[in-house]
Amino acid sequence: MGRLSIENVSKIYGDPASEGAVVALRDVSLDIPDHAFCAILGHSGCGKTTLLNMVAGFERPTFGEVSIGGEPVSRPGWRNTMIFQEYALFPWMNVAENIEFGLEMKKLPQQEREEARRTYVDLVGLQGFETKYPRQLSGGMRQRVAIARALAVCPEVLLMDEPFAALDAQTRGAMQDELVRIWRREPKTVMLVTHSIDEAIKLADKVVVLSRRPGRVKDVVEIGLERPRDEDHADYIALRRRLRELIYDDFDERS
Amino acid sequence: MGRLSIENVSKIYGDPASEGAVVALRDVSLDIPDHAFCAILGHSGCGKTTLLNMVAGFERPTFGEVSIGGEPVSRPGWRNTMIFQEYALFPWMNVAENIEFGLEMKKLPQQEREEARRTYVDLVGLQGFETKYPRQLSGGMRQRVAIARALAVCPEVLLMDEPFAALDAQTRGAMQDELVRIWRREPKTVMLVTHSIDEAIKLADKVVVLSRRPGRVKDVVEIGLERPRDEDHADYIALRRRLRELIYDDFDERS
Amino acid sequence: AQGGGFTQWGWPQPYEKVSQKSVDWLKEKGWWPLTFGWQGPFSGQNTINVVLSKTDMLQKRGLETKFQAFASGPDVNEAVASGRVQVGNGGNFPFTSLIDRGLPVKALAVVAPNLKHSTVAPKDSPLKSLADLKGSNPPAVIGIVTGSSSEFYFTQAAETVGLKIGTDVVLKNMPPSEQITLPRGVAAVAPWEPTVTIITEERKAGKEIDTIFPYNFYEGRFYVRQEIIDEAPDVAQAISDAFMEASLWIRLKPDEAADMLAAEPLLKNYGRDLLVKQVRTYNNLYKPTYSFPHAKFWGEEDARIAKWLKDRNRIRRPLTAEDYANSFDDRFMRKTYEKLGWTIPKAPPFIPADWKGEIGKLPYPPYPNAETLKEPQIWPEAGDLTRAWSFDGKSFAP
Amino acid sequence: MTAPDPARHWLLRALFRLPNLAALVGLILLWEFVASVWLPRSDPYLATLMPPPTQVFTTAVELIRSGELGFHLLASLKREAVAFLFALAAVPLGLLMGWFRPIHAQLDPIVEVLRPIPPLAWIPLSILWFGIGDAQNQFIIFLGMFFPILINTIDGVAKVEPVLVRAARSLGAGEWKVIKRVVLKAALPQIVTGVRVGLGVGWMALVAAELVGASSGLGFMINDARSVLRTDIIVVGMITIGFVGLVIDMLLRFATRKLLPWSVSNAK
Amino acid sequence: MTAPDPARHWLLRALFRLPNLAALVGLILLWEFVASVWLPRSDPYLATLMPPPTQVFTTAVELIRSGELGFHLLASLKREAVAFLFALAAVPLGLLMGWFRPIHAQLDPIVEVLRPIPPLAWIPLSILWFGIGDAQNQFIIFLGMFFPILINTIDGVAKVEPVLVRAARSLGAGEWKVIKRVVLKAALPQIVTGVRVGLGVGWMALVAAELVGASSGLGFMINDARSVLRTDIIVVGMITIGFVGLVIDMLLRFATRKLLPWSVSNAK
Ligand SMILES: Nc1ncnc2c1ncn2[C@@H]1O[C@H](COP(=O)(O)OP(=O)(O)OP(=O)(O)O)[C@@H](O)[C@H]1O
Ligand SMILES: Nc1ncnc2c1ncn2[C@@H]1O[C@H](COP(=O)(O)OP(=O)(O)OP(=O)(O)O)[C@@H](O)[C@H]1O
Ligand SMILES: [Mg+2]
Ligand SMILES: [Mg+2]
Repeated sequence: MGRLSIENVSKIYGDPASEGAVVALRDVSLDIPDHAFCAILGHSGCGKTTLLNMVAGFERPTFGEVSIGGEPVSRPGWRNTMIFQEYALFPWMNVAENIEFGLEMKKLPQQEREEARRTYVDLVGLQGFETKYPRQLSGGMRQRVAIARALAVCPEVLLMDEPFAALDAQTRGAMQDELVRIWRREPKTVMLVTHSIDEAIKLADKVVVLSRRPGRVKDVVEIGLERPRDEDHADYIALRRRLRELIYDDFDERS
Repeated sequence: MGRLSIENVSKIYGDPASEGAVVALRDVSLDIPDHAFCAILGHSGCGKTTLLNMVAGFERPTFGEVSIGGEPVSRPGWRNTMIFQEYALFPWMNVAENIEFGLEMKKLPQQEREEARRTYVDLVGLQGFETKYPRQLSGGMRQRVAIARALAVCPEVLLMDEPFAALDAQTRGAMQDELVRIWRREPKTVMLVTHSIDEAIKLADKVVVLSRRPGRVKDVVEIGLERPRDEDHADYIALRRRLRELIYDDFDERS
Repeated sequence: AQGGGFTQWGWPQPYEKVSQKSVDWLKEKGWWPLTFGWQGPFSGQNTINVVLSKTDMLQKRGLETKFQAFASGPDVNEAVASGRVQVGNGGNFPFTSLIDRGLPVKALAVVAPNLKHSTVAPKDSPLKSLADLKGSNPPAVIGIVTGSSSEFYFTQAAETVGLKIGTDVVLKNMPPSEQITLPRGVAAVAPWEPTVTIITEERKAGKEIDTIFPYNFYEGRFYVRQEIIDEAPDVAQAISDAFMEASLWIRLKPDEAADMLAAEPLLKNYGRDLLVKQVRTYNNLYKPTYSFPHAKFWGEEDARIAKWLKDRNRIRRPLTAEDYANSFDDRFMRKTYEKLGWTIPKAPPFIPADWKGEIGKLPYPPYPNAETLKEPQIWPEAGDLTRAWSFDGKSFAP
Repeated sequence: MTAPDPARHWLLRALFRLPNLAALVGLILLWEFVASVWLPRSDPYLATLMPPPTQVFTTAVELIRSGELGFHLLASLKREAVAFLFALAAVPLGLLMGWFRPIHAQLDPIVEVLRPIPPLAWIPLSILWFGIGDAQNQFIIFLGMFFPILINTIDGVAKVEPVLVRAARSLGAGEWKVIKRVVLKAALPQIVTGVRVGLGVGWMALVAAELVGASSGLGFMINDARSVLRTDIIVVGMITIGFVGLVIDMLLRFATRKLLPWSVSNAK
Repeated sequence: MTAPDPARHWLLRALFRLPNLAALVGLILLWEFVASVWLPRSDPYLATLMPPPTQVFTTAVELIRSGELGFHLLASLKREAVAFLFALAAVPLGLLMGWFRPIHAQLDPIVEVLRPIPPLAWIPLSILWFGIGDAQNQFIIFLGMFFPILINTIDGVAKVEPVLVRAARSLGAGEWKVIKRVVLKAALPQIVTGVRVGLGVGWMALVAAELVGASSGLGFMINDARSVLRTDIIVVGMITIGFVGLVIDMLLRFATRKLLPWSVSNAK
């Protein structure tokens, strides 16, 4: 149902015929099975966000097709929902209202909405914070609200664009553990964009490495490690080295 | 000359006698020899920034004294200059003007100013970008300008508050290497605040770990490793484990 | 109107009511209540409006009315042009714009003829007369309302005295409210009443060095929209009748009239003495026939204004004495006088029988005016009445 | 505000020690001196044009006691209120213009040309359209209010964070829901700013608005006092307008803090 | 602006296809129809108050050809310019008020009370202070300009990023250098915003400013045309004011882009 397949997708910004056209992605194909956790690694500007945006339905591929569970993606919606780096919580809604927003859009009756909200507030451990506004929460707590809000609509595919980049190191670590815990309790097809090799190894089943622009799939590394993963384990260290090489391979520029 | 000594410093925000007083730091003593690179590690809110602000002269200790080269610190100035996480470049000045700002404040003659500017533009590798404005530069390049600007005034102590936190992972790595390279060519007493254990080990001679609020010195770990430091070296891994334990020791809260 | 006798103020009883047909027509037009527009800041010349608004003279004739005060002439003109006001009054200048723009209005009566306009200099000014301004260097600044009767007066006076506008004097636009302040930098201002009195007598800040009388016969006009005359002539007649009745009422009770003025929001800040004096001067000084619309006389005088305006490119077409004359409709006032039993006058009451002057030939020889006339003109005199008429309990025979 | 070290300069230190309204009180004393001592000496006529604060105060007390000031104030407030209700139409219009580019492209040129025209200049046309009386007065005030609200609404919509819109879409919201639940809400703080500016400008248009056909209101009171040189009444009117304007603004700020607790500009 | 999918609604699609000024042209045509066909039917004389665009155009051509419009426009622009030079005093004052808390505490109450008083209400007092003539006219315009510049400067200073000030201090800058090199510069974009608003308000104060003592200027032209019921001239004056106001604003925006290339609000 939540199987995500990306077939020969290319994305060109601007008029393909013109000089200024930017080829963001070229001929990307990926197949992510239902309930798999996939991380996308790549340099800045290689097209990670572009790829995610097409899966989320915000943009359309110039060539090729994205489909979820066999159905082509044509517009944004709850089936392929996205969690943003900036959390994108509605500042004028409290935690409960934020989480219920998607359910309201799905026209769920009041009672079901409240039940679902309670479930997901519990899941992310925000009991007691339901009536707080986003700006009254810490970065990590906001991220949890965003996750709960996205999960509450029961998406088939969950997309995340550098969800933890804005958090400090300790909080980030804690949130990564949290995400794994939640995902194991409620498995979804997940596509997570990150800049951090450690994050990718810690979280994903499958790490897709994109090349510099125009982005192509450089390699797909399967992470066979047991969860929770030990950073000091030899396999972990080996995987890290391998990914680092893949990434820095063509990293010549300094900034 | 650039020996930094912090003697029995405490910082209390608010009226010490009142209920709402916040004890940010308690009885901190540190002695950092001339030209040493010292990193400060600690949880969010433990008083790292407060400590740096007192060394920079932005705030005064409630008790105790901070002195540089034997002279007490009383106000901000070029002797104890600070590099900020947000870069704090002047957006209305181009790269050259930003770097020359401090020299102008020191009333250096035009010619010396230009020479110094050239030296430091070269040092941070920004040749050709002198006439660009900050917003035309990438994050990493901005950070370099900030470093050049600070170094150009020849400070006795260089302070940095999470200088790389706003950069993406790859750029951060590159900038860390860069900083070490620059520091070795132009040694200064450096005090760097970070949330990242890896960053601390990679850069510092000496890592000061602060306890949770009110911040006290929990331990000072000497990093005896050769530079450049290999992340996969056993000693490195051991140091990392040790620091992680020191830090997470009292890390119970989740966010 | 015979047999019913007269009210104490001399109006023949009983009142004549307007027809239902006319009322229906007014209602259909959306002109019910009938709206009167008048310029608030002027006092004496507006007494008739205020008295009409505060007594039931119009109601008794079957008209429901509303009185709307405006701060200045242009406001009234705009309201009349939009049809929001159907009966208006104002000076000859704003009225000229109505004629120029071809708006269908007809004057039924004249109000406040020879309203005083004066050149007022600060009290301690060395100026004694307009002629003293000759050779001023730099040119003396005179505050006037641009495009008003006072500008006309002043330019006429300057020409007569031999002052050159632009070299001897320059004219600066100033509303009356600012002229009162005799601001720094002006040699003199040229306001009209009551501002003249306010400056010279109330505030005692200035002195008159010249007046309008030798240069221009000023008049205000009381007018209605043409449609009323065409479709509901009895309404025009009722308005004309009520106008005269109010004028007589004021003649009888000037102090009560002043009290009514004082109760107007726009006038409440004026001193009572001033109001009484203005009422006496601009309603009670001349014979009540001052209001008769002498189309030819006023037409000729006002044609001078039109020429002056046209020379300054302020109106679009040249207006002739005839155009002005046509803007009067004296049929209603004639009927009003018939009801009263008054003789239709041949000339305005301030023109002496032996007056040697000629319209347009300046300066005009002396004639009775607010300055020279110490006592009200006697009314009625021999020949003024065609029938017996009674006023304030006294009966007069023709 | 990043205030400097207050101990640095003796002048600043002295200023710090001054009670809060010292300058205002000083100004009033100076005015009293000029108006009742200095001016009458140099030119007694001028004194009538600049009444001393004591006289203004006496006049104010009189006007308050007689109920006149209250009457005019109430009349003006009523006009403001009615005009404001109509001016609120700028909000939906601004939403449409901010959100739909083609509507913006069509209407913006019209708005841009109409906007700088002073309310005072609309008087003749407004008499034609609204006749004389309250509607015309209200229209002039309305003009002063409308454009600030419109411009700020458009701007507020333009500045809505795109990521919030995307988030809403990604949670399944349709076009209408996005506008109602996200765009309107996100633009609200700036709409409120527009309302504040608009009420201020509308309040300043009072004097122009009550120039024609009004016989009540603070603007009328000032215009009327002008015609008889009652400068003391004028000053009372000015201060009342100034003061009430200030109070309206403060109330609005307060209401915003209560009603939009989440707004960023309130957080600081 | 996050425009929605344009293909969604036929009305939007239609709007998209319209040429840019269609609405403006439509409005003018409607006006022509109302003024020369519809109004004359209901009352043949109403058109006096609402002249059709064709007549306005003829009048405009006449006024331009005779040089009158140019003369008045120039006079108004000159007044604006002089008033603006004086209003620039708001910049240093705003810097002081924004930077030094005690100065703010002292002066803010005065500013807050004076600010909402309409320029029109100042006419009597200004005549006392400046006599009649250009200085008085300029003062009224000045009042319109001064407060927006002041308020924006104070606000701009208050919003200077503290980290920039700290950076300057940490590089050895003293108080004066911090103000001159950092605070002023950082506040500049908002000061420019204040200047834009101020010029706009000042331009709108024209009609009020030229009510007294002026015998030239667009405001005078409008006031004067009222006294002879020349609504066509009034409309020409209104459109000229609107149009020139628009041009001034555009020039200023353009100049800002050139002169403050680093400004954030320009970056977008
Ligand atoms: N709307 C657009 N128009 C033109 N070019 C674009 C657009 N959006 C993105 N690009 C370009 O496409 C390329 C890929 O951008 P994208 O944002 O997907 O990169 P990314 O991998 O997410 O980078 P980062 O790690 O910095 O977020 C970049 O070169 C970018 O400049
Ligand atoms: N001006 C202030 N007034 C009152 N309390 C303050 C002030 N500045 C900091 N604090 C408090 O002092 C403590 C230390 O703050 P500080 O900013 O130094 O922490 P930090 O270690 O830099 O944290 P982080 O890692 O989040 O930057 C915190 O509890 C903070 O809330
Ligand atoms: Mg991205
Ligand atoms: Mg900190």
